Amino acid sequence: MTGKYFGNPIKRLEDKQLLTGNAKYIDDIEVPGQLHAAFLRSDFAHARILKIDVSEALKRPGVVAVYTAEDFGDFWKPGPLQVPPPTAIPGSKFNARTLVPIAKDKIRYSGEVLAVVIAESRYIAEDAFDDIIVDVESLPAVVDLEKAWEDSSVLVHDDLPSNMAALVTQEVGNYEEAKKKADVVVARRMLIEHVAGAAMENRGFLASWDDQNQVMTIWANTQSPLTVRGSVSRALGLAESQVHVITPAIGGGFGPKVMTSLTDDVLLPWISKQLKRPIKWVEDRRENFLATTSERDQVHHCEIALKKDGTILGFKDVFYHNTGAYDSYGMTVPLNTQTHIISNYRVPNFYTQIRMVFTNQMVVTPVRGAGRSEGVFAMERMLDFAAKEMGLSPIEIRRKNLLRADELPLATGITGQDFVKNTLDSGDYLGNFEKCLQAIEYDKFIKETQPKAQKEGKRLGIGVVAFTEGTAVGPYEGCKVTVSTSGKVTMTTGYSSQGQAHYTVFAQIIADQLNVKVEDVKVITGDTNHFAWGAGTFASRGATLVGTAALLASQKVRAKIFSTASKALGVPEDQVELGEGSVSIKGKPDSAIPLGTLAAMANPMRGVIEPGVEPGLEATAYYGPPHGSTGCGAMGVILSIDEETCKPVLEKMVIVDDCGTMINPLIVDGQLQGGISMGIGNTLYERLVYDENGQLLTASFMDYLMPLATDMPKKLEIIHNHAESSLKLNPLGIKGVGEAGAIPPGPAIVQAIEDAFADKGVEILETNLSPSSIYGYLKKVEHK
Amino acid sequence: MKPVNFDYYAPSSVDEALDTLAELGYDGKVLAGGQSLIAAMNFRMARPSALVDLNNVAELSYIKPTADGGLAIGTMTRVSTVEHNQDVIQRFPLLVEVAKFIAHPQIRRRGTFGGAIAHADPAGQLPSISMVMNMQALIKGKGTERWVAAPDLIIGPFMTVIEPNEMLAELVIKPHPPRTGAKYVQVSRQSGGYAQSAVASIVTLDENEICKDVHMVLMSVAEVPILSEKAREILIGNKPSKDAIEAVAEAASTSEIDPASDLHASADYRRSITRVLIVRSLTEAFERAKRGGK
Amino acid sequence: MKKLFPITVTVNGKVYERQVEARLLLSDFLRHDLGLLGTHVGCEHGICGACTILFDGEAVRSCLIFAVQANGHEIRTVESLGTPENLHPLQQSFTDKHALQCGFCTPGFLMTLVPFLEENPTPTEDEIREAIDGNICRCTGYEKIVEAVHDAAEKMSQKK
Amino acid sequence: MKVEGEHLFKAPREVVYEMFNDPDALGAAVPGMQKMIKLDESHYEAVLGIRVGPVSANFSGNLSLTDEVPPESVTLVIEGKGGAGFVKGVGYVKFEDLGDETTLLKYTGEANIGGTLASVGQRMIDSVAKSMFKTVFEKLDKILEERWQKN
Repeated sequence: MTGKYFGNPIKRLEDKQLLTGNAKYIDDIEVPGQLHAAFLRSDFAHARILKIDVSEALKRPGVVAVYTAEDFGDFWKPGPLQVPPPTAIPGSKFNARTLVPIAKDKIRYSGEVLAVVIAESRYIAEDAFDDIIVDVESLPAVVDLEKAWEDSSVLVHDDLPSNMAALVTQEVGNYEEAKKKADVVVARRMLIEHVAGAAMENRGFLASWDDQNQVMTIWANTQSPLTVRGSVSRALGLAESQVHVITPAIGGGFGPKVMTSLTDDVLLPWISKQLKRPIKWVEDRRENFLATTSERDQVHHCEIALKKDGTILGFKDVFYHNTGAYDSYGMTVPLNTQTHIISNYRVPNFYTQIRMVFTNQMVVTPVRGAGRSEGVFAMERMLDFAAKEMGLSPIEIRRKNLLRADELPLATGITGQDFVKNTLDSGDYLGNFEKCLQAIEYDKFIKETQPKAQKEGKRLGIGVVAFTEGTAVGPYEGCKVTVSTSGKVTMTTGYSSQGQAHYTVFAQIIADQLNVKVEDVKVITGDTNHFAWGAGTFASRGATLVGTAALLASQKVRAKIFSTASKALGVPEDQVELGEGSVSIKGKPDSAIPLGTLAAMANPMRGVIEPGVEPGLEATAYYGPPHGSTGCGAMGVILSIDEETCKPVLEKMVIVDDCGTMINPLIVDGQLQGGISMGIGNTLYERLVYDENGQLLTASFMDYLMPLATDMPKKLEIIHNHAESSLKLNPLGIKGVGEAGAIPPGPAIVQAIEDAFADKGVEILETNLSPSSIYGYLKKVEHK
Repeated sequence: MKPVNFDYYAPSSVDEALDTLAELGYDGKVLAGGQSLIAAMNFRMARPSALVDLNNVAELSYIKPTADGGLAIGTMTRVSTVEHNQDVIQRFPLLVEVAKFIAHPQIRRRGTFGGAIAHADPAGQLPSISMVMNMQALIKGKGTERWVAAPDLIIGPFMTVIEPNEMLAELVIKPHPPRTGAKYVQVSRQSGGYAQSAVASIVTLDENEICKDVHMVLMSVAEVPILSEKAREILIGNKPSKDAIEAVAEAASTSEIDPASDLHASADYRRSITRVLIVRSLTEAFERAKRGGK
Repeated sequence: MKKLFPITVTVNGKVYERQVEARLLLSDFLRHDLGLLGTHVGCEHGICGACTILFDGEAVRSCLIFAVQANGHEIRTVESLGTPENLHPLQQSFTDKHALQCGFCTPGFLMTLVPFLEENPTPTEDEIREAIDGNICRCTGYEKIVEAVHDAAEKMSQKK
Repeated sequence: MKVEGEHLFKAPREVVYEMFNDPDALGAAVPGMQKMIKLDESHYEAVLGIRVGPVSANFSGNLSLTDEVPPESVTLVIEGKGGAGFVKGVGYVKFEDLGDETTLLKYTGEANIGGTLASVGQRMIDSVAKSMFKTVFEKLDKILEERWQKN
């Protein structure tokens, strides 16, 4: 499907405000009379609270109030389960221990809030921290996932018999039987490191209670405004209509901003109501690292069973997944991992077990890539190890096992994060891979480039991997499309936007249907008073779900335009022509009625509308897919590495991606490039490090290294390979693309580094590499 | 992340600044470019009770050629000014080479030459460079003035001999003898990031290609920058052969440094790359010396 | 009682007289005292570059300068570039090339690049990458920012 | 953080050991020690102001000497906290009599550092700790020199 706008590289409608500093982000919102909140956070990762004395802090000029857990009385309670447990999976065990808004009795991670200071300014609020006396009994911390799982471990939650947060086993076929028939079985233990979402804008929250109208207005840079509305209204005993959540411009989401029921969104509305003053909190960067959710952090124990020729007979992966101190966000991440281990390969017998474990660390929730990158890493690495063991090339083993287009759709039998049986619905997996090999010039590299470099004393390496990206899961999203009497069109949705170009791509869909100029379509996102149904921004589902709803709603409006115009023009509908911004009788341009005028006619002030006719050129539509749609692709990397310093340089990267039909190729490329930079960062620079006492050692950009412009590949090529089969998934034939780029860089780069040192037989068993750790791997093989 | 409050003084002359520092004693802290200090204050790791801001002291910002062919650099001269100064480019290209590695352009435009040296960060480039160039530091107090050679200025991590009531006023660099070459090399994880190891060498050859003099500093591999004795022992009076340079690298990286393991690099790795960097730095420095410093 | 210091600062050509606490960061002063909200704060330790402004014409971090230090100085923020109706050529290239997504880091990039392009009107790709290495962007992967700078450089030098 | 090292004192073992039980000596040797009060035979209360470059951090806490085996070994337990975070450490100190009125002190230990210092100050901790140990031993040498040689 293409149109005047749909499918074209339209420049973004939202840019001008952002470029000129006019867009308002959370810290740009100022409400008269607002006070500032700052959270005193625990220095200890695990401790019993003996006493918190705030009396001195209250005496400080400019301090308005200070609260500890005790001050909230019955209002203090553990938060809701934001994502339910996986009851859909038989035999699954899940121990819910949800985040508390402020520590009471026990501290479970360093950075957990101990006191809330409300003051005239953030400066003064932080000053008051010095006045608060905190007396604790520190406890040994639980940090290591495998040790935490053992029965003898110190407990994060004293009332549980162990640190088991969940145990979920899924099996398709029979792995142990397959293993018996295998010629080769390869087993490895791999680490997947802990990384941060690290949006450039930190989190923020402003609660303003209007006592006269009994309405709570909230500004929050959340990916999930409707969840915030629900939890605030439930907590305060208000009707949902009494809580108005507005998302301002948001400086990036990447996952962690989906989390609700933290300190800010639970306690600040209550405090605002209590003090009858607006309260604003803006997180600082150190807090963001300490106390905003993060992801990855798994330990995989994998086994792959194969026939001599490289055919996979079975795969087993028992993995530990760190959920942090609480598990409010359910099992989205490890379930994503479980569905993505198979990735795009033919695995007839598959056994996978999640061991989700509580530790004294901040909660783990999705970060761009969300469990997918972990699963894909595990599979891709195991293929590499198996290939080496069997003397196959990494290319052969993949070619052999990649699913063919005619094998799709394929029900994998694994239940995913959406509690729906996963389906690999569409795509040309082998084709993606072959295209990638061509673009990266694999054969030439192996035959010419690499040997030539070797002669010159340079080390080059190549890595090529395949991946899938589960996207566009349910339950549903919706929107309302309205033609106003000015002729301008408005679309409202409960979805919220963090930079993904929603204001442009939804407008493109609608503008084509209604034949209006794209800049005449105003998209309003994330304001609960405008549209109050939906789940939130996650899992690369905006374009597919909201986009399809926009198509359906605008098709309904289009039908209304024709029926209203038919009456107004006095001709049958098939004689009505929809021109740009007006309707007329076919062949009679003089008869044109502007859309705005038609909108006014659809809302008559006198007379009677016919039964069954709804007023206005307006319609609402919802869309929920039967199952998610799986994006897919392949990535190739060529890198050079200085043998002496072990510093890699990314010479070239190619990504082949199938995200179905593109609404706007400019935006798709932007999403892929951004994702790739995150994948590069996750592999070569970024890493959250907790020490054995649960102290986060990387709470600043001095130590948490974000990928920079000079860290990007010298050449980055994007190839779109949109399979025909993608087109049948939904009316627009769309799949998500937000996370694709972040998934394959890890296994591709690691494979390339191994390849560069192929003569030394280096084997890399983790996702996050520094030159120092690469050096460590080299030393290890030298000492063998 | 907001700093604690402090008292603030913005003198407009050196004398006024010294009076203020004398009055404040231990409570006073000099604010130069502030690119390290203000970051530490924002984290509330630094909580000085009074700052004496030298940014309005125009007389501390200059680059003056000295009669002997060297340079005198006022403490408040911005790093980017040094980086782009024609006299510096002509006389001490090493400084220009190093400057490009110091954080990012925005920091270099505000950060000062003297401030960075007085900060004595073991991972900072300029303290090490001040040592390897044997810069002479002019330290002023109220009614006092003393000259200290940079190697004696820095006594520990973030520690110098500058007293709280004193300040670093000027750094003087002597000209290099003819046939002197210099080279700075570092390994850091990213551009502008802290080095895991860095080496700067300044070498002088005589007309027979014999090493007349060598100064080499090893940075980020001990709690203070290390001026290599081994380099002098092995190279001076000898031809700087590949073997001789290898011998320096081996000796210095095994016996002169004490690297720590941290989040970004193991001690082993640091030792290994220091060895590599010594070879690279010395080799290129000697090449440059042969070409008359270019 | 907290001590206040009187300052006179020229921001985007306009003279402001204010009383400030010594510790007030220039970034906070611009944003909350003057209401110039286009300057963003991303880390407050001088690494992310979101708060980059021009201080006497030079791109610096406003989170690592105290407002009181701006006394007598001239500052330019993103608000001094173009308006939505009349974008600066660099801003125009940013939107043409899709060099921004969430937009939070963008003002810092623009303020870094405006003086860079004045000094270096025909930069190479490597020079552009080095110039923006003090600015972190989490969304774009920098590819399109580099494209936009090339584009702007071309357009701006044609105009001259 | 693990710490480990040794130092040679030019004094007999008994004298060195005694110095470790003397709050005045310890107080004088630790840089930035503002107050050190002996609570009982083996417990001290201390207030410490560390000033390292831009960092200034005040700590208050306790020092205990346990498992004392005079003059062979002692275990030091330190607990301190302040605005920049906390430090909890245990140090095992052994005094070896090398004869000739010299004593070799060997120490191993582990420090648990938390709060801002740990989360954003990683880069500095190791070098600062190393240099502090150096300073402490230098000062103790001086104290010994005065005491021992005066006797």
